[in-house]
Amino acid sequence: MSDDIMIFSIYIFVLAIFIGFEMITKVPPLLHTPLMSGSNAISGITVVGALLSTGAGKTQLATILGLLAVILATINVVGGFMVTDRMLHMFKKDKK
Amino acid sequence: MSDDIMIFSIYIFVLAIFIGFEMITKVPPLLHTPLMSGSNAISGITVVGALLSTGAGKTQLATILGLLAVILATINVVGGFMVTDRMLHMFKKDKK
Amino acid sequence: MATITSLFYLLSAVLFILGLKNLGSPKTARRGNALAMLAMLLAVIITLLDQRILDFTHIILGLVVGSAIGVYAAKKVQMTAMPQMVAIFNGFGGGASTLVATSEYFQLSGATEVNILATIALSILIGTVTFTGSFIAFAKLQGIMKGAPITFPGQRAFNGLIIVACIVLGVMFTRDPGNMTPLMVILGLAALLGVTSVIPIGGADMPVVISLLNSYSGLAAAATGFVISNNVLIIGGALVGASGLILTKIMCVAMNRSLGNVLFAAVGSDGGAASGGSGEQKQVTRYTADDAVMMLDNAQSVIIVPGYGLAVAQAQHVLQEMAQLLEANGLNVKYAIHPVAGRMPGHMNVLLAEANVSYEQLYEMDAINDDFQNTDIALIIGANDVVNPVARNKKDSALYGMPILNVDQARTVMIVKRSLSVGFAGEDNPLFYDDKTRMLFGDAKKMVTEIVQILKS
Amino acid sequence: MATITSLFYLLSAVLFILGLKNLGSPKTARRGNALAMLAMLLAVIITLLDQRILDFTHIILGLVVGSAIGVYAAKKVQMTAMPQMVAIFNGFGGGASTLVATSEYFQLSGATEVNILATIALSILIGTVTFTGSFIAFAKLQGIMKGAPITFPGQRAFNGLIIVACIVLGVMFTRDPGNMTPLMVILGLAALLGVTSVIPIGGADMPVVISLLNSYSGLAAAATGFVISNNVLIIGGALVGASGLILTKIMCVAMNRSLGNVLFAAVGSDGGAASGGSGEQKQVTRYTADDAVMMLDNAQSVIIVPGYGLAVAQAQHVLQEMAQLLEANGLNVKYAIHPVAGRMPGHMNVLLAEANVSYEQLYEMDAINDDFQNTDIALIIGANDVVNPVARNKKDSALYGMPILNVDQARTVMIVKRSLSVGFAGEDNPLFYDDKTRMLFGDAKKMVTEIVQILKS
Amino acid sequence: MKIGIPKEIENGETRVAVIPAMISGLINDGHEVHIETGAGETASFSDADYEKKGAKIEKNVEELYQNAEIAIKFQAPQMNEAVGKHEIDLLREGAMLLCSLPPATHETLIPKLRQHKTSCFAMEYIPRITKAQSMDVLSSMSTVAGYKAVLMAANQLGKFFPLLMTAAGTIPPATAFILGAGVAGLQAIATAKRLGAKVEAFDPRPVVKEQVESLGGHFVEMTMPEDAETQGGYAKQLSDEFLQKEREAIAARLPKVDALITTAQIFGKESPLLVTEEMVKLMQPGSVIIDLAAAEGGNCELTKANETIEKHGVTIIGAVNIARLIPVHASQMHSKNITTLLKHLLQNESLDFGDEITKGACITHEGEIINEMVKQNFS
Amino acid sequence: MKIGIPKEIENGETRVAVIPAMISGLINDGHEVHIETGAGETASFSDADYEKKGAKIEKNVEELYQNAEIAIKFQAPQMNEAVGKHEIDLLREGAMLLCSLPPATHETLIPKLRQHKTSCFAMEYIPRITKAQSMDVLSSMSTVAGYKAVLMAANQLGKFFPLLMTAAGTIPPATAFILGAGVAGLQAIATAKRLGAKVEAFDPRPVVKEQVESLGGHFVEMTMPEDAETQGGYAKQLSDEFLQKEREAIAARLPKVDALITTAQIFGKESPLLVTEEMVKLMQPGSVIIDLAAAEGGNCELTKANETIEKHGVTIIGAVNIARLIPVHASQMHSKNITTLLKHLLQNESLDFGDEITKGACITHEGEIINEMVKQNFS
Ligand SMILES: NC(=O)c1ccc[n+]([C@@H]2O[C@H](COP(=O)([O-])OP(=O)(O)OC[C@H]3O[C@@H](n4cnc5c(N)ncnc54)[C@H](OP(=O)(O)O)[C@@H]3O)[C@@H](O)[C@H]2O)c1
Ligand SMILES: NC(=O)c1ccc[n+]([C@@H]2O[C@H](COP(=O)([O-])OP(=O)(O)OC[C@H]3O[C@@H](n4cnc5c(N)ncnc54)[C@H](OP(=O)(O)O)[C@@H]3O)[C@@H](O)[C@H]2O)c1
Ligand SMILES: NC(=O)c1ccc[n+]([C@@H]2O[C@H](COP(=O)([O-])OP(=O)(O)OC[C@H]3O[C@@H](n4cnc5c(N)ncnc54)[C@H](O)[C@@H]3O)[C@@H](O)[C@H]2O)c1
Ligand SMILES: NC(=O)c1ccc[n+]([C@@H]2O[C@H](COP(=O)([O-])OP(=O)(O)OC[C@H]3O[C@@H](n4cnc5c(N)ncnc54)[C@H](O)[C@@H]3O)[C@@H](O)[C@H]2O)c1
Repeated sequence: MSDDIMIFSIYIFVLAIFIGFEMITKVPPLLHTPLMSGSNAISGITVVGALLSTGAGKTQLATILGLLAVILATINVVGGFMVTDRMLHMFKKDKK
Repeated sequence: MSDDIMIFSIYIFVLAIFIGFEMITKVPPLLHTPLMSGSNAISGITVVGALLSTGAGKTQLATILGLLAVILATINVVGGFMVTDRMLHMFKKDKK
Repeated sequence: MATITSLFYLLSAVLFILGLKNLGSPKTARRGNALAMLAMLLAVIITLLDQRILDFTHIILGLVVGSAIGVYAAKKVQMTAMPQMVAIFNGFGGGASTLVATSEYFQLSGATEVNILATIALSILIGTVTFTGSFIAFAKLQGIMKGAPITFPGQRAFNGLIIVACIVLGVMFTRDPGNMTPLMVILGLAALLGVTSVIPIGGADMPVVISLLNSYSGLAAAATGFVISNNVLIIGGALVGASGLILTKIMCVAMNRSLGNVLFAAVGSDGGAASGGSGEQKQVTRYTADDAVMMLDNAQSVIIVPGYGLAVAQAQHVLQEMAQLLEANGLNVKYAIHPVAGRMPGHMNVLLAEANVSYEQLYEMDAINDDFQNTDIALIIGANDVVNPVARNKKDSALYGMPILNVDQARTVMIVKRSLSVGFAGEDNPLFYDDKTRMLFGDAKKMVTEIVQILKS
Repeated sequence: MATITSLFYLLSAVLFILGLKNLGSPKTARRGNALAMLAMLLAVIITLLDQRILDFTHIILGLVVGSAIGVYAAKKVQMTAMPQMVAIFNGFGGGASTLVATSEYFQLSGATEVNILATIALSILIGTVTFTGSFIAFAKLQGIMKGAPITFPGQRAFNGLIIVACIVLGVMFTRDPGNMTPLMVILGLAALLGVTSVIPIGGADMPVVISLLNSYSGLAAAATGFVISNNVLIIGGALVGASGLILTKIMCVAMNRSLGNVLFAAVGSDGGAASGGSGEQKQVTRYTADDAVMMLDNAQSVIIVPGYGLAVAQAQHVLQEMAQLLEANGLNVKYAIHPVAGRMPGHMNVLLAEANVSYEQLYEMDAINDDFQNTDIALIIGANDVVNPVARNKKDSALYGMPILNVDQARTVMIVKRSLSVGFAGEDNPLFYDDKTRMLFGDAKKMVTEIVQILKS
Repeated sequence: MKIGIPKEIENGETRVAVIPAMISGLINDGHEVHIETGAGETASFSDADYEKKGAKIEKNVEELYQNAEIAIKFQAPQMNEAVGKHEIDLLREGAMLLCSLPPATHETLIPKLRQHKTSCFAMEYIPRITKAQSMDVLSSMSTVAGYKAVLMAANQLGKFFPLLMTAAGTIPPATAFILGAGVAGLQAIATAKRLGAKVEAFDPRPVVKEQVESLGGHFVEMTMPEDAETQGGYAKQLSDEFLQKEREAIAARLPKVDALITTAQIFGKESPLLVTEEMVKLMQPGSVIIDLAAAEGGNCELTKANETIEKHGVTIIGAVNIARLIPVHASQMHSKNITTLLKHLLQNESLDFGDEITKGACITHEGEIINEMVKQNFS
Repeated sequence: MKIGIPKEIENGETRVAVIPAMISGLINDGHEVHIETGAGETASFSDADYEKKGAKIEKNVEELYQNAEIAIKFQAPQMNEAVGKHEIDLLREGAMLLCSLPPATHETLIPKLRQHKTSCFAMEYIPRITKAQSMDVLSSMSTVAGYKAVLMAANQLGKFFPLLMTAAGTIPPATAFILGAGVAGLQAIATAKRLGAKVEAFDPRPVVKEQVESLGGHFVEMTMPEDAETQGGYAKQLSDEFLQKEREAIAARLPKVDALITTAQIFGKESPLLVTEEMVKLMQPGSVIIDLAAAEGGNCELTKANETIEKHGVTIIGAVNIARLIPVHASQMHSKNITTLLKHLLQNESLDFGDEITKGACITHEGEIINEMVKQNFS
């Protein structure tokens, strides 16, 4: 990774951090868990890295590790989003 | 400019746009003009480009254009920030 | 070295972000401005240390001349002329972007990527529209040019045509960068576009236009950033571009207009919302609850003048809540009760007692009339006749001879009512159009509730 | 091609941003989750189209297995076990980041820049801490492990030492990337750190810890993004890293704790705020005004039960405002007046009449006691004895034999009072500790005012 | 000038035309104030209180009148049995007299006033325009009467006004029904509301609905065959058709009404009949009617002016001049009204009959009838 | 069982022990209810109302008593002049009697009750515990009295209660001062506040401050030499030293007080003297004192029970039993209280003297004195 790209990546990182800070301002306590769960699912984006590692698998070891990574990350993503959805569903239950 | 850098620049641009959208949410009308003026001064950041153009001046024409650019941008920056400050001062006047 | 420079630019960008954020709220606005200044200073210093800069003479010349003019203008301008000053500064910013892009064009060497060329064209286009557009806005506000909309048939089609032409020319330019004619034509057309798109907009709508042009000048700076591959320009420009757009929208909402309506409807005239009398246009200053809170925040004393509208709106409870909050903020709060406020003797007393306003805070007219002159704000809630100055001097008025509350002696008068319509006696009230009066249009309960909410947050 | 890919990744990143934004507000949360899912899908699809991927077997295997487990777990988990489920998912995310970084390490070829190496080490460090830390949190919440804080002398120093060691090892690693020992030691130490930093934290504080670990897993993903130079990872990770931190702070504030206090004080025990009776710890559910509004938003009917505390707080006016807002939102609002609420016969009537509550909304005990069972929320404001169930069955109680309002038959009971202290009769109230009761601690006027504010915004 | 303030001689009158606090103002304006001994007694103002403010106490009423260039009274002049002379006859020739002069008294008094060339200004004839509000004694006394009527009703009723939910059962709120929402009616609405009653009201003037609601009262709607509001705040004699409809609408509410307060008056005319005997029977035993229009015939068929009667289980109070039951403040308000009028009259060297107020309030001057309305009625 | 409800014979009594609405409840519980003709008249309840609910009208009071296993009365038994016999003598031997039995009557009545083996339950001896609140007739009547006292004061005062800022000047609010903030005092505070007066109050029990303020009243602080609250809601006879200090503090406020309402009572004892004649002189002429403690000697030195006197320009109303001025609702509350007690007493086969309420309320049973306090006082 060239220095240039590194620098750009840092820019992007910093800007994204700012956005992350701004997005969440006032959250009612009942939403704390769903929000945590949803953003946790987002952090499963590491699945992209896992896919690349596995797919490009230059060594057996790397591929195995990648496979494991894909499994873990997928659980995180799929489970995370689903659980979040379930929780959010719950809040609507009383409105008939 | 390489494609890579172009892409990165676009990322940065998009993220910055997001931040710009998020920063301003509810502004009391009295602040409209100062805010406009302050952000206008920020747009004078083009002075950086002007400085580089002038200083690196490879041709006479470029240098002259650059000089003009420096002058205009500096007016924008200096005048803009000062005017904003004056306006903001005004709001505090009653508090003795 | 380049890495370090980049990181400092990043710091500058971060400061810009923080500055802008702080600028948006009354409490932190001044700090925001300071942060933005610091960011700018940092960016300039880093740039000056750039090894690509060979010659400092022009730079110093430019900085000195620019600063001198900027300082002079900023000091001289009158408070009331602020909007046009912002317009002209904004024009200079746009102009600078155009100049940098042009200068960069002349410094191009050898084969250049399409994207550089495209951004040069874009930068010139946007920068120039900003430049001429801002000057028209300035001219209209300053009275150099007629404030009323100037329209001609096919104006919008014409503007559309210019944009199409610019795109075509831009493509031509990227194909053959050596030929500078298309670029120069773009510049010319952009200059024209700036003019033709602003002249149909009325003087009263100018602030919105300036805000929009401000957003443009940010985008021009960002485009310039692409040209010279400088992230702080991209970020700073994008910030202004986006926040300017939001601000424009906010301003439109505050005027109860849509942006499309402002840009294309050609309805803006000289005044704000005007109405009332026969023929002649009188001007009122409209305030929102936010503005009112800002004024109250900076005041030390307020006298509340309730009238029949308070009773109709049944706003007594929330009014009392507001008064309590203001007192908690250190304001001196009194109620001035006019002897015939309302529709029966003691009407206001019944209401305010119900809301548990302490008797000690109520003052009859004679006891408080001399206090208005030392009071920051007279806050009139649903009263009209009892503060109508025609009672003092308009002999043929039904109110003539009735003593009124001297609210007009307070430093600022704020009036909450739903419209400019008359009170019981059916007399127009010139106080509404007074320079120191701000109208808070709306149902008294809703408006006071809004104020309470803002005071609490 | 790479450009197109990048732009799609950018789109994905934008969707993540929008998703996260929407997740933060009750009204849009579900849409937010959907947007985030879409973003993830997009990112995965783009990645699968990447030409660097040569072999799809493992990928498909992994996706299928992972999805199956994820779906199963998500469907099976009980609502009450949500926090631990999130913890375990989070751990997996962190684990994945570690694995990717390790895998990338093994795929390194030739001389590699320091920054790649450094981010590999960082990714492994953060990912592994998240992994083991999340599992401890899971174990504590699931009851596999004792919820109470586990401490040993020098714990904090020990943790500090681990971090220092990791930094040293990291530097060693970048100097000699061929030698994988330092990396493996980092991995081991990180695993230990995850354990030792979570065990001293009590079960009740676990949600905060999970939120913090969630923020970490975001940073781990971002670090991985640096490793493989992938912007969507950087952006997604950074978003989660930052928003997770903010959420953690918000959660601490809601618990009236500082983050430092949560992490290091080792005070968390099993219950929430508990008090009352002699010896035995009883648990109450605390609610904030925000929670209350969310419940009210989803309710159809509410019965308001005022008591002496309403009179002390003089909250009648704002209570009436709240009731009006709720009615405007379509709720069915009634007041239940207990015959001896307050301190004199008719005390509540005087108050509510003053606040202009219509007589039609007031119900005496006998007329309303059967309605509670069909009511979503019983909202008790400063009452205590008149809803105390000991009156029904505790023979030696001073209240025994007094008829009470059947608030406990409502679906949810919300009680506004300042503390768990007793009312006039001096009897503890078991209703406070009931499963369906939520306590809104605070002065009645302040609390209801807060609710009103939120209802309005 | 010399002002004389005699003691009110009307039977049951408790008020005094001018209270001690207002004397200083008169003296500052250059007047000399003489007041009959004991004039303020029934309103809790002693001779000493007046003397402290600079008034001279006069024991002899004949001398008081003889010396007075201006006489200020509350009630219309009448026979002074103690000295055996009519008050107008006690006046100096050409003196100025400020007092009440209700239409019913005109026939006997105006000839006397003309004869004595009295410049008589009657409080109830001050035009009810905005700038004259501070002289409007009708508003003042209506304010007192509206408040007092509710107190009387509440005091008379064998029930609570407010709703009370107690351990000894729930006491339902009383329903107060106010007919006519002028000054007195609005004050009654406000007072009844304060005491916690359910308040309903009706008035033929449509603008009044908003006013009633601004006080928390419920406005009873009825279909009206005609617009009932006229210039200047007076309601005109309404058509029989209208009154019939109105009575029907009222009758529909009466079974639920505990306290009925009627204030419907039409200046100078007999009050409209709003509640017939049949309608009274509809009310619950123990209910109360306060008829503030009693002096002009009453709004209720059974009303006897100045009497409290019980019929069909309903107590009917023919409330005449009940402002005198709050003598302190009724006198205070009257003083303010009448001294403001005096000040207005004397603001120029001589009386200015071009002025709307002066002309309107003046009944007789130098033997002529000045007020247009009175002049018309009288000829 | 057979219940008999005689007409109250006490002079001026307007209330009835049980109102028609409560009859059905008694009948549902298996009782037979006989009521003397005209018993409800003064409270606006007719014989027909009672008959509609299932009661039997009894013309002959002697028969009514003779048939009644349970007699329910409002007031304590007394000589029935019409039939020339004492009410206790009219009772059947061993009958149950529910009524009021204030301490002052004990000396004459208890021997008679013992002699007739009457099971007498006295309303004022029901322990004032939480679960007995619905039988607490002291609270009920205090509620009525507190409300009524303010109406009487407002009606008597020659001034407005509320503040009014009008074109005819500003009417300052009246100041009401309430001494003793028990049930009656609190109700008086609430009512005076509703009417718009400035309200001040004092009570030696420190918890009362918050209660006064919860009604918008201003609590007057005074330094107190001792804690004045005792078990069960009664204030004990306070020391002379305390009363002296209290009187000084009260005297300091009196010049500004328009309406003074005193409610300070100590159960079974003479009321504390809070306002001496000297202190009355400090009040403005025209002010009013309503002394709710009049029956037990009064809180004011000048109070004459059941009389309205004027002294030093101040009107002093010795208000005894003024709840009878709101007969409808006072009777309603009493009915609820007394029938709840009856139900409680009869809940088991036989009277359960282990029960706190039954034991406390019972004065005599089978010739013995049951209530401990009475027993002690009596021996
Ligand atoms: N006090 C008495 O005894 C008495 C008796 C009879 C007549 N009057 C007369 O009544 C007048 C009293 O003067 P005033 O200043 O109190 O009242 P006013 O002159 O009648 O003015 C009241 C104003 O309140 C506004 N309003 C009505 N409803 C409102 C609402 N819901 N929210 C906000 N504003 C509302 C109206 O303007 P918008 O429609 O624009 O909102 C109106 O102009 C005097 O002319 C007096 O002579 C008094
Ligand atoms: N009505 C009557 O005639 C009468 C007369 C005498 C006695 N009583 C007795 O009084 C009691 C009445 O019951 P109740 O439920 O109305 O009252 P309660 O049992 O006395 O409870 C009132 C509660 O209000 C809370 N509170 C006080 N100030 C507050 C404030 N500013 N904000 C929020 N909460 C506040 C207190 O809890 P925190 O301290 O935790 O906030 C207290 O527990 C009964 O026991 C009844 O027997 C009634
Ligand atoms: N301009 C001013 O400053 C000013 C001053 C005083 C009064 N006023 C106006 O004059 C109005 C009336 O004054 P007032 O109180 O002396 O009136 P009033 O005493 O003459 O009459 C009382 C009320 O009776 C009503 N009434 C007449 N016929 C009725 C019927 N058949 N049924 C029911 N009600 C009937 C009238 O509409 C009036 O509201 C006031 O409400 C006020 O608005 C104006
Ligand atoms: N537990 C219950 O449910 C229940 C029921 C009824 C009453 N109570 C309590 O009992 C209290 C008293 O009841 P009550 O109204 O019948 O009392 P009361 O009529 O016996 O006395 C009236 C008031 O006079 C006060 N007082 C005594 N000496 C005084 C003095 N020197 N100066 C001024 N005030 C003096 C007393 O403190 C009391 O508040 C009530 O306020 C209530 O709190 C409780």
